[in-house]
Amino acid sequence: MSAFILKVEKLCLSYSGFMAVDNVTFQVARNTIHSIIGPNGAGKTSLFHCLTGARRPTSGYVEFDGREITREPTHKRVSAGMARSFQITSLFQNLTVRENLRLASQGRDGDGALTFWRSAFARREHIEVADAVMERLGLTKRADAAAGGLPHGQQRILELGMALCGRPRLLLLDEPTAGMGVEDIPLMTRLIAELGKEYSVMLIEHNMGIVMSISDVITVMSQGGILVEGKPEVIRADARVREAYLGDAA
Amino acid sequence: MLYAFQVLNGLGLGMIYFLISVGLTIIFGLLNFVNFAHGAFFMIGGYLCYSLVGWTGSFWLSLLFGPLFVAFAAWLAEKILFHRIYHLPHTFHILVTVGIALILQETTIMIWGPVGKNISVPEGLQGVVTLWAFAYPVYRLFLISFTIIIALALWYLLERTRFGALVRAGSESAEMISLLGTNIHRLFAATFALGVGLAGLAGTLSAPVRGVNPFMGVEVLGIAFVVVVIGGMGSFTGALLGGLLVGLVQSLMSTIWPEGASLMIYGAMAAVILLRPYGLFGRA
Amino acid sequence: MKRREFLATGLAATSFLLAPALLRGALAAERPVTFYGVKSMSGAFASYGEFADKGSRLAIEEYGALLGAKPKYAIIDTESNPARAVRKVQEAIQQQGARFFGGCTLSSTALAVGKEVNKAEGIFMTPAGADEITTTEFNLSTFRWTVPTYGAIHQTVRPLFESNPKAKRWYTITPQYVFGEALLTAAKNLFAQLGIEHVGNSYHSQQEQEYSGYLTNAMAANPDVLLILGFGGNGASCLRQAANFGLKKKMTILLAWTQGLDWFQSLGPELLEDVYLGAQYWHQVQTPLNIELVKRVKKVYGINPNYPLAGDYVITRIVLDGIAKAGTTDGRAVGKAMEGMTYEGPTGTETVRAEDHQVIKDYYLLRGKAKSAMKDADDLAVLISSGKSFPEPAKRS
Amino acid sequence: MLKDSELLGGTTPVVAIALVLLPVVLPSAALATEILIFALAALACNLLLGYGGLLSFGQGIFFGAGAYLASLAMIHAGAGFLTALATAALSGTLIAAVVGALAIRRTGIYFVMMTLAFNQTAYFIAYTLDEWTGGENGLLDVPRPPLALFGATLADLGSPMSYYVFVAVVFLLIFVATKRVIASPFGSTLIAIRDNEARADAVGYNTKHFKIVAFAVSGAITALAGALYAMLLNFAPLENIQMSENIVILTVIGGTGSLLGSLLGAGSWVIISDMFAEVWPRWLIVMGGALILVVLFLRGGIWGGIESLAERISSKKGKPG
Repeated sequence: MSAFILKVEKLCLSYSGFMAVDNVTFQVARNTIHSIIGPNGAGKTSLFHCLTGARRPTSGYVEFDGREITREPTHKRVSAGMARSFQITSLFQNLTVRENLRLASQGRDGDGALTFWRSAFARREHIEVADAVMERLGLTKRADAAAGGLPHGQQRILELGMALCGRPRLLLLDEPTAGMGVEDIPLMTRLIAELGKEYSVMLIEHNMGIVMSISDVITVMSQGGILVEGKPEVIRADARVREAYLGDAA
Repeated sequence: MLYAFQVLNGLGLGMIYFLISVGLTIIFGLLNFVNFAHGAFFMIGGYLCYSLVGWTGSFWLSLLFGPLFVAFAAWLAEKILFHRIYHLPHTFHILVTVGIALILQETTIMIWGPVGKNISVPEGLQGVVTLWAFAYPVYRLFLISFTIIIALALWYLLERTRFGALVRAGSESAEMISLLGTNIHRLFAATFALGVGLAGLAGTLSAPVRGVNPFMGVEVLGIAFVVVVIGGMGSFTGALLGGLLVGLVQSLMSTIWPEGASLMIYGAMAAVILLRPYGLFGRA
Repeated sequence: MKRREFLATGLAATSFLLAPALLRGALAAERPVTFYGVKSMSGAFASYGEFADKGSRLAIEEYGALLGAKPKYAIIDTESNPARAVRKVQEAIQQQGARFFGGCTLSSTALAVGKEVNKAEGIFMTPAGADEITTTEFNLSTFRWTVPTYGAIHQTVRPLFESNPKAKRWYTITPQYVFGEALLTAAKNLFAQLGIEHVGNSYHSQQEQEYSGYLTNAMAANPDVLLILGFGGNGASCLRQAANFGLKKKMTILLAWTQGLDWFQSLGPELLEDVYLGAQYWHQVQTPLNIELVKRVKKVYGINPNYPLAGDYVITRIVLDGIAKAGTTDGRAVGKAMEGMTYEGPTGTETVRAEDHQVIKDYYLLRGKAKSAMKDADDLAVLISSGKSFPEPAKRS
Repeated sequence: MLKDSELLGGTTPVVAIALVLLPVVLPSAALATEILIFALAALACNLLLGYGGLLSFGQGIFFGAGAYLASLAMIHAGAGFLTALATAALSGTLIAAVVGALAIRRTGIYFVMMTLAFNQTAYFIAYTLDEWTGGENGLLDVPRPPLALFGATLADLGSPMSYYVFVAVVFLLIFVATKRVIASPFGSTLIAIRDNEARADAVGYNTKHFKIVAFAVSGAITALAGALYAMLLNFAPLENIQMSENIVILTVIGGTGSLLGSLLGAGSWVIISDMFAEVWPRWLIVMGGALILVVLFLRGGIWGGIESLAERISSKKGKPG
């Protein structure tokens, strides 16, 4: 077994000539938190889309857990053990918190969930997973509330919970704290840090405080390509990063 | 020779189809509104033409006032009813406009009777132009030229005026619309009136070719949707090319395989959707 | 709810509702004769139903006592949809014990309603176009007033050709469905018999609105006569566009099957001038009953009778006459009484042929008049010829 | 969310009572039967629209196919009652799966237009194959054989009331079965897809497969309704295929996302149209107006209206004084 859960080689994605992702190569090590940062328009989200399967890369190679997945559709990546959260909260708004999590857990069954002659509750394990995740995220009290009715911070946490329900080996988190109130951020940070011990996490994040405090490795992107990669303290000290990113953030 | 003439005829027919469909595509483009009453407004245009010709004796006056009246009615309906339902899913647009179409159809029967009416080709445009062994009606030539003028005027309106810039901006992104502020309601109402007015205009212009009857709206709606979907919902150029394509297919098919003419039109639509997800010129 | 409770309630309700159904049947026989007009009052054939309803209503109103009571009239709206029509007819039969029906514009509706009425051993008379009614789908209950496609072709193509034997090249435009095919087959057979050269045919679908392509085909074949076999909206659009394309000047145009006056009114003299038109009925025909009918209709409705009105008027009358003759409301007995009945109808003396329940009556060839020659707004055509042509009755199976 | 125990509870007894009452309060069993058949078609449409978010204007294809194929099986192959129904359901499943698989390659209005294109194509095919379908004249002399199983006759369905009872039983069975489908892993996922397709994809579902199965199940039920209709009328008209728009209207008026709503929608539409058609030839104006009013004031359909009314009443009761 390779030490890396995810390998990306020479990945490119162009939108009618514009190189949104330009020749990107990096690896994510198992059981680490690997963050990707960069200024707006650096290509983080496009890269993320290529990894989740939402976009097909123009060229390049993606390997997940020793298997090439460059052109696999999203749902197959999920059954292989990849899970994602969305930058803009994407929940089943009209369904309850428990149902959101149960569905996320059931997603691992893939086409097994096409069963239409049995009750959805015949498979206890999905409910158990959902309940366990709810407990862990502190959402148990809101189990029967509609997801769309939760306060924003809880929605972000539920978003993360849905990714967890897939029992993934790699969690792809797209700005998990986006739009979160200041008071909710520490909880989220702690959660991600904990998750980093059990899973491999790839994090795209704007909030430098979080990135610097919990990341094992940071990759800085700029104009579609990789500017520099290293441990947080290396990144903090890098002049190019300061210029390209931290400079304007400060 | 027969085929050459069928191609010419098809192009002429295509222009008529463009005229029938362009209003539908404009409304969908800006308002993301699916108007199943489009055919009914077309029919009203035709009937107004019939009555106005009867009262004034002039086709030209009816050509001016008929569509204006339809546009005004549409503007009113937008203010009262349609603006309330833009934000709803398409299913509800369809339901409301099917309701409107039924009401218009039945009201037409009450006013004008269930039997269709004929509208004479206006003086001066009667007769035919002979080409080889074939004849082509002068009125259809007029219709085609008039449609070209309308198409150019619309192009100018949409591409070169502030109104057009707003409509295009609105069609491209919903966020842009919100940046436009308070004018948005007037813009929507104006666009709706424009699109429906064009349906009325098409109805008026087609009346001497097709006559009018209370049930013509359904067939017109079918053709209009095929044209607009082939061209790409919301695309002006698409409606033009879609119209021409449907006209050509229909005209050529009437020589090659007449029984299948209507099938081929829908076949063409399905094929275009499968090959090009958003029609020939549509955007995602 | 417990399952047992549910079953009990269900059973109770079922027995409860069976009682009124039995009562309904018992009461039916006591009422005066009710005639059910099955008319397309709404939907795509509304233009027909409105007049047909007027016709039936008039016939009922002027009818005296029938089996000791004045007959009644009830309307069933087919919604121009055969399925709904059949269901409503079933309902009338089950609920009101209805037995006597008349109407149906659409062939499909007429065929299916005829079957339904036959099951109840009632009587159904129709002016529908489908030849199957008196041939392959013949049944004891169904009667048909309309001249079949065979007669329509013979009474139009033949006189037109005989008056102008030089017009040897004929082109046909045919709606592609059962009825259009029947007209076309009849025309082809007659062409062969008369030595007419059939220079081509264009089929079109029944929903067609745009005929320029077919007319172009016709122009290319350069015929002497253009025979348009579509009727209703098909025929109107085809004729209008043929006139637009200048075909009236180039060739003689014949529409073998038209709906008559109301349809002519919708087209106007400009289009109809010099066009030959086949018709089942024409209000100017001078037969004793028709003169009377025109007067009555003018008085009651203020219009001249047209084909749907006259047709449904006469079918209503014949059925009532049949009941009177049979002296009973037993459908089979009434049917027997109607078979072979000869009466004065709007087209002259008409006979109900016993073998296939086809009424033997005149069919007309008319020619559109110029506006200047019209004496009144409805004087749209001149009668060219009339006569009876019928195929031999099909053997009853 | 439905639990197992609710299959026979919740709305099921309400439906059972309605089925018993329908022929009592309505003038004829034929009318009641027609309502149930349309309600079945609406229920199947609801599965797609209300639970899957798929607006299909192709339901008439399945309805028409069910009517034709059941009839042909009986006329030409001498099939019995249940065999004919099974033929219809099976062919409906297959046709709907194919139509669905092609149509769901697009979304939004383009999806709707695909279903419309298929509907027109089906109409054309039925119209052209007149040797089999009777074309414009419709397929006549459709029999209604007795209900038999392995050669043993269980019931003669000749009388309107006995046929109604059979259709009512079928309706109840399908109603309960559809409830199960909705509460199954498949159904819950379908609802999730309607709610947020990108999310459903992201948690691992191949959403296309779910939509195709939704079409197949919907097609089976719709075709069954078509077959029952043909046997009710002893007739399978071409117009069946043009039912699509009507089926959608019934569904939305009744209330999308509620199976009981489909029965309410079909019932009220058929009864109201019958009543008005009797007194006013321009009754379609009333129906047109009703459509507009439903969208403006009763977006959840009749069922939605009843629900919110019930909520209001219970919340009033809850308040003191």
